Amino acid sequence: MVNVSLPLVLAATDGAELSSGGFFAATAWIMLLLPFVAFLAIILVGKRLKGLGAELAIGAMGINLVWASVLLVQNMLEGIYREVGLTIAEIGTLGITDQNLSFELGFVVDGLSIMMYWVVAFVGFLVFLYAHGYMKGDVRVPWFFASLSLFAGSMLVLVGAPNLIQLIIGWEGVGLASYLLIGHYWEHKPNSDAAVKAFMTNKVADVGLILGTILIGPSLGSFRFSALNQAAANHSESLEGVAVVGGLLLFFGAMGKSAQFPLHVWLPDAMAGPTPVSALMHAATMVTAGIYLMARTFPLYQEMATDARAIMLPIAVITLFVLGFLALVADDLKRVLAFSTVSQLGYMMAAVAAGGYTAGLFHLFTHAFFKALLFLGAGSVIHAVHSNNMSDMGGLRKSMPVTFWTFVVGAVSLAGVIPLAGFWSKDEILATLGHEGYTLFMWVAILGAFVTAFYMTRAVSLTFLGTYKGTGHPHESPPVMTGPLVALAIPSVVAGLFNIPGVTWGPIGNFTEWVGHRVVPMGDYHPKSIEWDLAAYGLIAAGAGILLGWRLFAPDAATQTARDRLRIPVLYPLLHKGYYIDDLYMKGVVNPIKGPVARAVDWVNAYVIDTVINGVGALTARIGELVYGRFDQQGIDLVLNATAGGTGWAGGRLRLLQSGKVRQYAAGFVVGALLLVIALVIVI
Amino acid sequence: MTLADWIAEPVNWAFLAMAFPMVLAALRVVTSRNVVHAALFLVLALAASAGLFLLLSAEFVAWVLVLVYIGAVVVLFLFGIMITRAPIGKETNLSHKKIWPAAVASLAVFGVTFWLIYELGEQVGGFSDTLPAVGQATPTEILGEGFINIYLIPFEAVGFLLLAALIGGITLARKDLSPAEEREGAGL
Amino acid sequence: MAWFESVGLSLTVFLPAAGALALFALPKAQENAQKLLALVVTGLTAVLAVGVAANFDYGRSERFQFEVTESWIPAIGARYHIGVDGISLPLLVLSAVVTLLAVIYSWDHWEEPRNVRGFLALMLLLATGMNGTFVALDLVLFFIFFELVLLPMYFMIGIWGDSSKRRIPVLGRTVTMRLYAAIKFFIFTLFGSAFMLLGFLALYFRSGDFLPANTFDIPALIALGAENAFGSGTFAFLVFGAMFLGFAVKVPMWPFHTWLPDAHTAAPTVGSVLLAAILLKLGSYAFLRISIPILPEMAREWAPFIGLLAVIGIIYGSLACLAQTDVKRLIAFSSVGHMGFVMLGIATMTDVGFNASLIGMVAHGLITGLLFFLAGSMHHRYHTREIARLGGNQKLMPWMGGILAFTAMASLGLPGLAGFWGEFMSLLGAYRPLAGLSSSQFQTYMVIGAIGTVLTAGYMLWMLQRVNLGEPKAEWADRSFHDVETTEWLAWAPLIVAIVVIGVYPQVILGSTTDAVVNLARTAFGG
Amino acid sequence: MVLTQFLVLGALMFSIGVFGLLSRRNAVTILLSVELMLAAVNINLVAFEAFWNTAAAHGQIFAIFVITIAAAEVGIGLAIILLVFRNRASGNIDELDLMRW
Repeated sequence: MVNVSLPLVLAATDGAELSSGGFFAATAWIMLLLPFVAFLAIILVGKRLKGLGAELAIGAMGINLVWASVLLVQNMLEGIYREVGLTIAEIGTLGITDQNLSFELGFVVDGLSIMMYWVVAFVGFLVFLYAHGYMKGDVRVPWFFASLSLFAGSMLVLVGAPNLIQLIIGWEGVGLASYLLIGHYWEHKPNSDAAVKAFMTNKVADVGLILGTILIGPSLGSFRFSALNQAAANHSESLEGVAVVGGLLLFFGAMGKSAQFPLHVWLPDAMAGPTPVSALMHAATMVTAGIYLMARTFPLYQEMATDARAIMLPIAVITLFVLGFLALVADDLKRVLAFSTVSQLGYMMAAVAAGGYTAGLFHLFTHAFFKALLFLGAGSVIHAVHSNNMSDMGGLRKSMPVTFWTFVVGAVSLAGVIPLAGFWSKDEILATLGHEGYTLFMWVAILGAFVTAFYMTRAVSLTFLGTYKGTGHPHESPPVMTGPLVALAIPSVVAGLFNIPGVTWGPIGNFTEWVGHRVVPMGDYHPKSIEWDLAAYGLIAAGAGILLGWRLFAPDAATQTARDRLRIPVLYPLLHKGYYIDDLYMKGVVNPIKGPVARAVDWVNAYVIDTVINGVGALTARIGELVYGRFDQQGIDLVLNATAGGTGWAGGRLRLLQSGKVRQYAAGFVVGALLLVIALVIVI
Repeated sequence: MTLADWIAEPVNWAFLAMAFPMVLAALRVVTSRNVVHAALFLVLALAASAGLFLLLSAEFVAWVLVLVYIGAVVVLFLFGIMITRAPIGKETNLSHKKIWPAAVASLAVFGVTFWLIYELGEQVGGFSDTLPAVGQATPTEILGEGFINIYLIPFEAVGFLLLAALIGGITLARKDLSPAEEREGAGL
Repeated sequence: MAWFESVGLSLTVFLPAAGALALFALPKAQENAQKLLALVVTGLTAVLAVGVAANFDYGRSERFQFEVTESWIPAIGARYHIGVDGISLPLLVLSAVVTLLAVIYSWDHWEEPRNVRGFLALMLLLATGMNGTFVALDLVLFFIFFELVLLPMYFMIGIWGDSSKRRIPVLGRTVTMRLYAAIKFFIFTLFGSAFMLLGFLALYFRSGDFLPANTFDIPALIALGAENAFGSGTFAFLVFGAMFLGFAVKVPMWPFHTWLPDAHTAAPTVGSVLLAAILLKLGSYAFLRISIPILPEMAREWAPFIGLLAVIGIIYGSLACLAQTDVKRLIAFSSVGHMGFVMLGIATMTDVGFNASLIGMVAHGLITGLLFFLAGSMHHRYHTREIARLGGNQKLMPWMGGILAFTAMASLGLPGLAGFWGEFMSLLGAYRPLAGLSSSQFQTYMVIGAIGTVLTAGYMLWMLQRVNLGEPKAEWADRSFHDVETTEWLAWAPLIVAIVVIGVYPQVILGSTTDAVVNLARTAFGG
Repeated sequence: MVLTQFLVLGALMFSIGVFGLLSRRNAVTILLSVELMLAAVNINLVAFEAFWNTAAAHGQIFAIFVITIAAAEVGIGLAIILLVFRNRASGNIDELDLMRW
């Protein structure tokens, strides 16, 4: 039963040798398991610990960070590939193969997964640390850290998955943990509603993932990604016919997790959770899962399911452009950031869908830093002013300098200003779109960059500039919270340098090489040199956005007339309501199913099926009575008691007429008289 | 006789002037929620029918109706209502909840009767001719002769019936007395 | 261990019945002694069942092991023939273990009227019936065990069940829940069983055409089935249909399910648990044991129909759940949906589908059993099962709420917990049904089933939200409740552990079943 | 004036009386309905008398008989109602079902 498979020790796509890694690669499973151990330990003993379990979660994440960092460096120096699987089930043959299909658990260590391990561990570690400060005095701290560990652990299981089955396990584990964390303050119904919404939206999308797995697995005879990618690269016959549909189904799954239009609805509501959760969810775990899945199965889309792009790309572009506008009208600072994440996920998905494996992943990489930074900064502000709304903020620049400056770094990076991280990754996406011939989408993406810059400037202005509009005295957060901010600000600035087109950093190479250490050739495009014209367009868009935002919001951040100026009729309510998509889902689908449809089914059960059953029962009982009463009791004694019995029976029946009800008598009289009259007339 | 001719006769207006209130009053008799009102509506209906009798030259019958019915029977009713302490005001319990069987039956009665009138009219004829005897009042003399000549025995029988009703009414309505009360003659 | 080979299985079956008799040797007043005896007996039974599993040769799980065959009623050729193979083994162990847990739970949870001896005796008798059904290899024996479970359950529901009144729609009669439910359960199941017996008799008389003598022996009939001896004519059609009725009522499949919500809701906690965990499996197990291998051609012909009823059950059960206001009734309806997945797996007529149904049965037994335990314990504390009146359970009883949430997650098929594999594999099977069945039809079933998983998640989360989350309602706010008690922990912990273990390592079940179902699919359908 | 109009009126009154008879549950109101029916009959009798125009005025004589008998009927009926009310404290005839099987 135990079947550790090491099927592939191979050459990389570019001919370089891939090593199987050393001790750290062989024991990478520790990373996958540690958070779960922490989860259990916190549940069991967390309450009794001094840090209420936070130390266990942080410790586990710290060890993970060490592991991941070592692997990261190893992978920079020499490509690593290792895949290990443990069979957890042999499920039968489906009558199509001689061998049993099997489910496996295991881990894969390659450039892609190492990058993700590191991002999850790094961001996770910092967020956990931050949360230790943020959640002081909160309800259920142990449970919170247990859920955070579960969250990170599930994500690691997901990114470490060598096959679709384990991916599904991690995938829904992430969904579960997000449900628990979003609903952390479940005493209030809106929060639990948001949690349920997140879970349900993801569950809908998971149907796609599960069906996609079902389509691809049996066709391939294996659920392994390596087998899938190899088959796709070879244009294997076994995938003919299922590639496009299967690919689209997997993409549908990714749409849910990565909040692509129109399944993005859960993400803004997910702000109901504590801020560290948002940071983790938006930067490292959860939403990147969809992008990761697309990257993991990239050869399928690149080689065989190319037709699927016709659907994937528009969805991604709609997401990045149309949903970005929603950030313009939000008053809740976290919602602004949430819509910005949706929009950025659109960028990543657009890149991957257009064939830019590296570009999408690189944006995921840089985005993880600055978005975590922005969320943690927002958390710091919220911690200080006790409100999520920007209308209660303003003028925090002086009282919260560290938060302010790090937040600005994150915002500028997100806006895509050279030479910060966001610029380089976004530029690469634009280049990919342009190169693959999606010129229109490229321009839309540039416009999207303008919108991004605009709403980030608005957010910064309303939060930090002008004068303070709330009550109380906001003050800078403790070091345990500002520390992670600084730690995240650094990669938000410099991370972009690792993938400047055409630049390699000596022995460690560049990002393209790191994530390119895969067994199966990617065949993707990544620019070899900087395309200055595109960079210029991007910069102009970003600059224009910042200028416009500055012009509109910075001067009167105190009076907020600008916000009112943005309340354009028709457009404002449309944006404010998120294009009414939520209403459509709730009123069009969820409520009817919960209400009328469910009640109708229940009615059918009680009134139709049960009535038939009860009716048959009652009828049988009546037949029994008749059989007993007439045939048995009277039939047998018929000969003897014919006269008496018959008379008695008739009397018994006739006496029913003697109800004693005057009205019935009167009615009978009337009816009888009528009949007599009719008879009389007819006879005469 | 066409409808236009019929309308042209003034006496028919008089008929309608009495028939409509009569039907309406009759309807109120059977639907009113107040027993006293019902009884008073009956008075109205009967008065209208007395008027009709006058139109039909049956003067004696009309006055008998007024005297006996309106003067005596309805008063009796009102006494009955009061004695039985039936609620004088509105009462929901007066009619059945389900009235449609009654409605159906009464419609059926009306339908059959109507059909009967039609059939009879066909067979007998002359139903739509102007009534001959209208105009001159029937002399009470004829009625008196009829009672003591042709209908003597029924007349006696009715008298006997009235006596029986009188005695029966007293017997039924008086209280059952205990023997002691009987001796004291309390019931009288 | 030769003695164990020969009598181990029989002991597993009849020890509980012997225990039930022994209970009556104890005075009525000595409740503790009765409980202890029941505990020892069911404990021993569970140990025996585990012993069978431990001594089972998994290398040849497609063969019947621990076989015992003795002459029993020579006049009709019925034999005392029992044995286990990979298909029945997990169910046997499940049955024995769940019964043990039910006795543990009963330790301090008694329904009125209190009659410890009677209740325990019925439970032990039930155990004999359930274990016996899973090991019987003779149709007469099978039928007797199959029917034997009705009686104790009937009395459990009828005596200790919910005594509230309920008005039956349309019929317009007001009934006492427990009497109505008990009678409905009994009559309904018996109705199906009558047809089932007809089918058995038909097989018996027809078997003489191919064998020297008429036989009720299941392996012998399976061997005939492998040669497709009963053909695909009207005879086989009717026989399959008759047995289908019997088994489908027991599963229950839509639209024969209406006894289930009533029986579950009315039954005492332990009764609901055993009903959900074991009794429902008798029907689906019988499909795998009897219908399919003996009449494979007919199984193929009936498969689309079975699949259709299964997916209707999935959607229907889930939608009905959304409308429920009573926790227990909601769980009961969820069984309709989950058993829909089990039957969908069977309907695909593939080894993966059979596996799906088996692991689905075990998972459903564990999960729904636990859910009913929880519902019972909550009813015990709140004295109500109205969802609308509950709320904030997580705050009042953190452990209870946590376990409820865990179980609900397992029930909605969270990967990594036991419930997922059954759903996933039956969908997998539906994607590639048996050759000769319409793939597009089954793929439609697959998609509908997948939508059903969303609905399942919906009602479970909604239920959780209303019961567990939020602030406690005013009527409970000032009250304090006992959180999970010792006996409850003892009864539930094994289930929780099993749910996780099966979820992470399904091979514990599939290791036993896979070879058996692969062999079943091969012998039945060739290839 | 023609015969038909009186006959139809009589039929209408009679039907209304039937309706009251069947729909009322208070004994007094039932008696009232009966009176309506009798009045309808009287209208018919008198109208037929006018139609045939007999010398002895049979119709009117009959009408007077009807009135007389109706008076007797009301007397007895009210006496019964009075008696029942005294015993039962109710004028609701639905409750008077002693004379049943």
